[in-house]
Amino acid sequence: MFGIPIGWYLTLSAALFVLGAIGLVLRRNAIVMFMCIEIMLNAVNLTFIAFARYHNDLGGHLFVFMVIAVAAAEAGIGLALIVNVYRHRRSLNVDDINLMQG
Amino acid sequence: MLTDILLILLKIVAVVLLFAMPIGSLMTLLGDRKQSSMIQNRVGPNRARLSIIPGLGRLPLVGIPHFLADGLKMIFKEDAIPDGADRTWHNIVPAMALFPAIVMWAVIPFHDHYCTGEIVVQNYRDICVEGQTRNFFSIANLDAGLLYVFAISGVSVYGAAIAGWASNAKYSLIGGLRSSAQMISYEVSMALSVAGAILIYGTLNLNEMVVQQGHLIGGWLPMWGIVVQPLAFFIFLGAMMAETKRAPFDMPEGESEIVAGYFTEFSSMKFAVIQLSEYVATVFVGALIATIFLGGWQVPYLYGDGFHFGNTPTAALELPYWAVIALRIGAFSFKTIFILWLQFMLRWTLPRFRYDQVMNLGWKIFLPLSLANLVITAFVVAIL
Amino acid sequence: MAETIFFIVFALGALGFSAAVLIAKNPINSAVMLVCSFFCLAGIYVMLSATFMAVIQILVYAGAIMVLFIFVLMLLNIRDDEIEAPRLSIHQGIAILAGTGIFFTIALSIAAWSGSSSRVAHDTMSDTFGTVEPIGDQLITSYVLPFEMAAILLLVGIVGAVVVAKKRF
Amino acid sequence: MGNPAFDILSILPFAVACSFGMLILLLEVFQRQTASRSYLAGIAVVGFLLTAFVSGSFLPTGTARATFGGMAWIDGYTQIFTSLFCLAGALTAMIAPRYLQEHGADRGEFYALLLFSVAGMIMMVAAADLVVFFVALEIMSIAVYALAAYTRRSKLSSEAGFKYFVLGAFASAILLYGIALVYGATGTTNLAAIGQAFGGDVARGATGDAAAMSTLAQNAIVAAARGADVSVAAVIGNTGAGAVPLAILGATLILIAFSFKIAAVPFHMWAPDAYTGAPTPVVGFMAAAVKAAGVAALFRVVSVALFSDSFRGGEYGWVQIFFALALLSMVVGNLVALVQGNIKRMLAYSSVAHAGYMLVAFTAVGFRGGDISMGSGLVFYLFAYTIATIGAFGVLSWLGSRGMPCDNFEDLDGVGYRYPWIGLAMSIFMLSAAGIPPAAGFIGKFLVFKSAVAASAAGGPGSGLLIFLVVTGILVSVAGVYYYLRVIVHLYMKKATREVPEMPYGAARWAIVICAVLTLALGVLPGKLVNSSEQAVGQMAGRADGVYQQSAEAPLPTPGGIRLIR
Repeated sequence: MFGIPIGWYLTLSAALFVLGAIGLVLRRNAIVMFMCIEIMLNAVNLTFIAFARYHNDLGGHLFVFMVIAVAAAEAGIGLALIVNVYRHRRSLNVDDINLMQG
Repeated sequence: MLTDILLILLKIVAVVLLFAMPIGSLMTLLGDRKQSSMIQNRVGPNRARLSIIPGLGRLPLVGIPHFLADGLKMIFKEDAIPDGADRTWHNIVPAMALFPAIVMWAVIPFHDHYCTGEIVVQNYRDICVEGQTRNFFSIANLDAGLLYVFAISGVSVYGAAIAGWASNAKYSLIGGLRSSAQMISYEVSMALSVAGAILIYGTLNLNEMVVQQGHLIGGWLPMWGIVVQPLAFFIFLGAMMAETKRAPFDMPEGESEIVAGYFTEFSSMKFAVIQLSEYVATVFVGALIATIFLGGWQVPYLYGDGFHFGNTPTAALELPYWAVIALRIGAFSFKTIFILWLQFMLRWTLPRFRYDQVMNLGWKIFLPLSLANLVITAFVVAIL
Repeated sequence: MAETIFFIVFALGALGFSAAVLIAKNPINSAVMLVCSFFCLAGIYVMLSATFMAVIQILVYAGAIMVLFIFVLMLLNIRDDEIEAPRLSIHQGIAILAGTGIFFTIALSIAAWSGSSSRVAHDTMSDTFGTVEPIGDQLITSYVLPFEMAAILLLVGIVGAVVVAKKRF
Repeated sequence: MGNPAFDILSILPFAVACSFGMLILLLEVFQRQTASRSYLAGIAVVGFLLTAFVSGSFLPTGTARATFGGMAWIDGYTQIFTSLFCLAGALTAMIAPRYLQEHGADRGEFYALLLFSVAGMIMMVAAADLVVFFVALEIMSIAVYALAAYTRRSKLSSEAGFKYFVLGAFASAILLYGIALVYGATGTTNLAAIGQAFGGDVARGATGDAAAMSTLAQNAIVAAARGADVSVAAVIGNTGAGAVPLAILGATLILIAFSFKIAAVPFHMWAPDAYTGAPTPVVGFMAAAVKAAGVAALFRVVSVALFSDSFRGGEYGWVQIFFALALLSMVVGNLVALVQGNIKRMLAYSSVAHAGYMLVAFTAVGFRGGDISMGSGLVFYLFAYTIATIGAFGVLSWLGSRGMPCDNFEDLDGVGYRYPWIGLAMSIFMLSAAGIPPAAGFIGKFLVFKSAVAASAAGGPGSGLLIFLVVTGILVSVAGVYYYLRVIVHLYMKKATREVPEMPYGAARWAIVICAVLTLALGVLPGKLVNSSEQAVGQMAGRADGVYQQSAEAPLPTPGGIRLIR
């Protein structure tokens, strides 16, 4: 039944993680950048769950549980920060968020 | 393998096409038109006739032909997409609205698992001896059924939100915003209010919940959710009505302010599908409340082999198994329709809330009440 | 065999939708693509017998977090004129090259790990692995400390979000 | 509670800090819109002091124990850092009220967030499991994101919060991926168990080493104690050959994420922007306490989980990583700080440089395996750095007012004569940061460099590099003296160009005075703190050779769930 090697899942999660990181670097829209971070977190969750399955240890699932809670809290604060920046700048483009040099 | 798949398909067809959809669409007629006309002291639909069928040509049939006429009209209307709207999303959105409304039905149990052997009643439960239990009466018997329902109902926000956004119209956008805000707000108290019931029944599996509601407190009072969690029942009913955007919580589609809210710009069958999904969701609310709070398919004192009065091993009034099943499914349907009726009564008697009132009710009344309910329940459960 | 097909479908779905998040011009499209990607991942979780986590994934990620994203996008009402111009392709090239390099680094170490023995899933798994009950049990026994801390975390998140996004004091 | 596994007392500091945070939130609700919130700062200070008191007195000193099923360690290390974080929080709470009033942001949530973030820091340092560590880190970070954007009517503040958030969230994702890979390689997230697995099976590969097997058996006991359904055979089967690359990759990612959090070059790019834009009292808190928490937790993680010979030095050791990070941070931080015109930005780069000095201590500890007491200089350094930094930012926020911030060097002109005591305090902080006696910073730097020299004294390959690191450190800190002295030059040798209004509120002044006095006192009489930091580090719980034995714990009771009917 469980014939798929764990390595496949891990490779998928690595690909997702890198995809998220690339998106974070390439996209300039603050909200889309944040979405890319969510992709990375999901890749991490997949890694945890795959390893939990492999080790037969629920610790991975519980870690994912915490990660999801953290992601929810981060989403709240992050979107609030984005809304706040938008109020000042009228733009979501991070290239416009450059009051400070460097 | 193949028979299993066929069985599941059959169950899906039965639940969706024979139960949810017909009741849902009939409600458009009986609930929204006929019942409202009765409450408002007017005649209501009575002109459409089925004149092509001999013998029925002259009868108004409580307005049922209107329903068919409506359908015909919807199909033949022009499908208008406003200028500047996102065409792709505008076309996809009705499906996005209908999908969760239908998928949610997967975990509703219409009856206990079918028992191929003999049924012995013990401590208010049917116990299947010398046979297997087969899951014939719910599409999927998930362990985390209730969580599944919450998950899907959370997803149902997208239909309304994207519909409002994709229309490129102010009223639609406001409607979409309102609907997503309202649904997020009420999801919290919805889940919290039912947490007390989860504590008491100790399970998230809906069928197991219903089985446990067959217990009789003191030998006579059925341990239905409404009995042990009366406050949660009202909060849950209110939150679910808000979740499905029914009046008096129908801010997202308040016609006196924003025409029809997020589906202002939808017409023809797309409109019909969105409307239908709302009605199916309304029926689902009835089914879910019946399952959690009104004993689901339980008929009081009726167990697998007949009526028992008290915790007795033998039935006081024996019934064949098929009759029990029929009674129970009938009871479940009745309860569902009763809650539906209640929702329509509320809709036509209460005035619509203001938007801030809706939010205040959700966050300042429902949420603390459901929290208090949960805490008290936890204490009581811990003591008992 | 059926499992492999499911895996390929879900994996391609997750990857494709995630890529669509990056490519989509309109943030709302990105958000919906991300939701689809989450659904695919939930499917993969079920394949890894993490049913509870799959449900939580839908419940929290798709049902709450992404709704918040879409809500904010609608609130700010980003229209076409604010959609970003494409970036310099040389940046894209460098980023994609670097990303591919990192990916292969990770993939190589994964390959080294899974290649050394036939790393398939554990075979002595209990039936209830990954369902609600054992996870709930753990949450209120061994993991009660992080569980309580998560409560504080969510409180901090709420307070912080209100403080930052409130229009006036 | 009779059950040692759920020893509520042991997390009392965390609970007290959180309770005071909630208390302040509640009090805030009943405030009139226009009422002054300064007294909430007083409550926050009381909360911090009570937290420190509870941490010091309710737990027997000198003993280390794991609580909550091996999820947290309560030991001297936790206690000493708890007091540091509480001190930082209390000082910030004293500095903040006037600044907040000036900027129309006088709301109690500020103090609540401060308390919550300190609570997070406490658990970060106490964490014995990566789950706890991660959640605590996020409690701290999220509170600080909100604090950084607290004066949200200011464009700078909102941008600072946003940038800090994006990079912080990115670092969290990297950290998590690292943790996930380490979990995959070892099958556990418990720090001590990871350390054992790395020391035994993972590093040695499948050589069939008997010692490795015995550590793995211990590992399994730990896992079983946590209630996991794992057999000894399962754990032994889990790791083994091939896990090494995963473990290295995971550990590297964790170190990178930490470098982000403590703003070490090349992962420092968020720091200058975030420090320039955020409200000045918050910058002090960020630069001092948040960095201290990151460094302290990193030290715990490194010395517990990653301390096996092969991971520390050797083939794939992190010593090289720390060496590079320390060198780059010291050089880049100091050199870039030279050319800054904005004091907050200058201090930001100087904090990058300080991260470099701290990493020198890591390098020394890693180089000379086994002797962890070398890290005690780090604890002293963190104290000195924290107090001086908060004091310096306190002075800046005290001198600035709305629309007329004290951001540039020119804004300090003549302040030394106008406000002699404040000028003196600022000079002391700058001397401490530059590492000039008699300020505390000198002792800190001395201890850190001494440990590096001592580590190299044992000889062996690479000891020359360590000396090179020390020499570079000393050279760049001499260069750094330039920009610290520039502040003093502006304080005393320039004519005042602007009028600084008389300050009505005194707590900030008191906070500055306390910082100055402490800086001097630690510089003159460092003995006590040096002793206690040596003790704290030497007895750090969870280390394989530490006083604490992980396997002594009994399996947890599992209440079978609460059922009414079954």
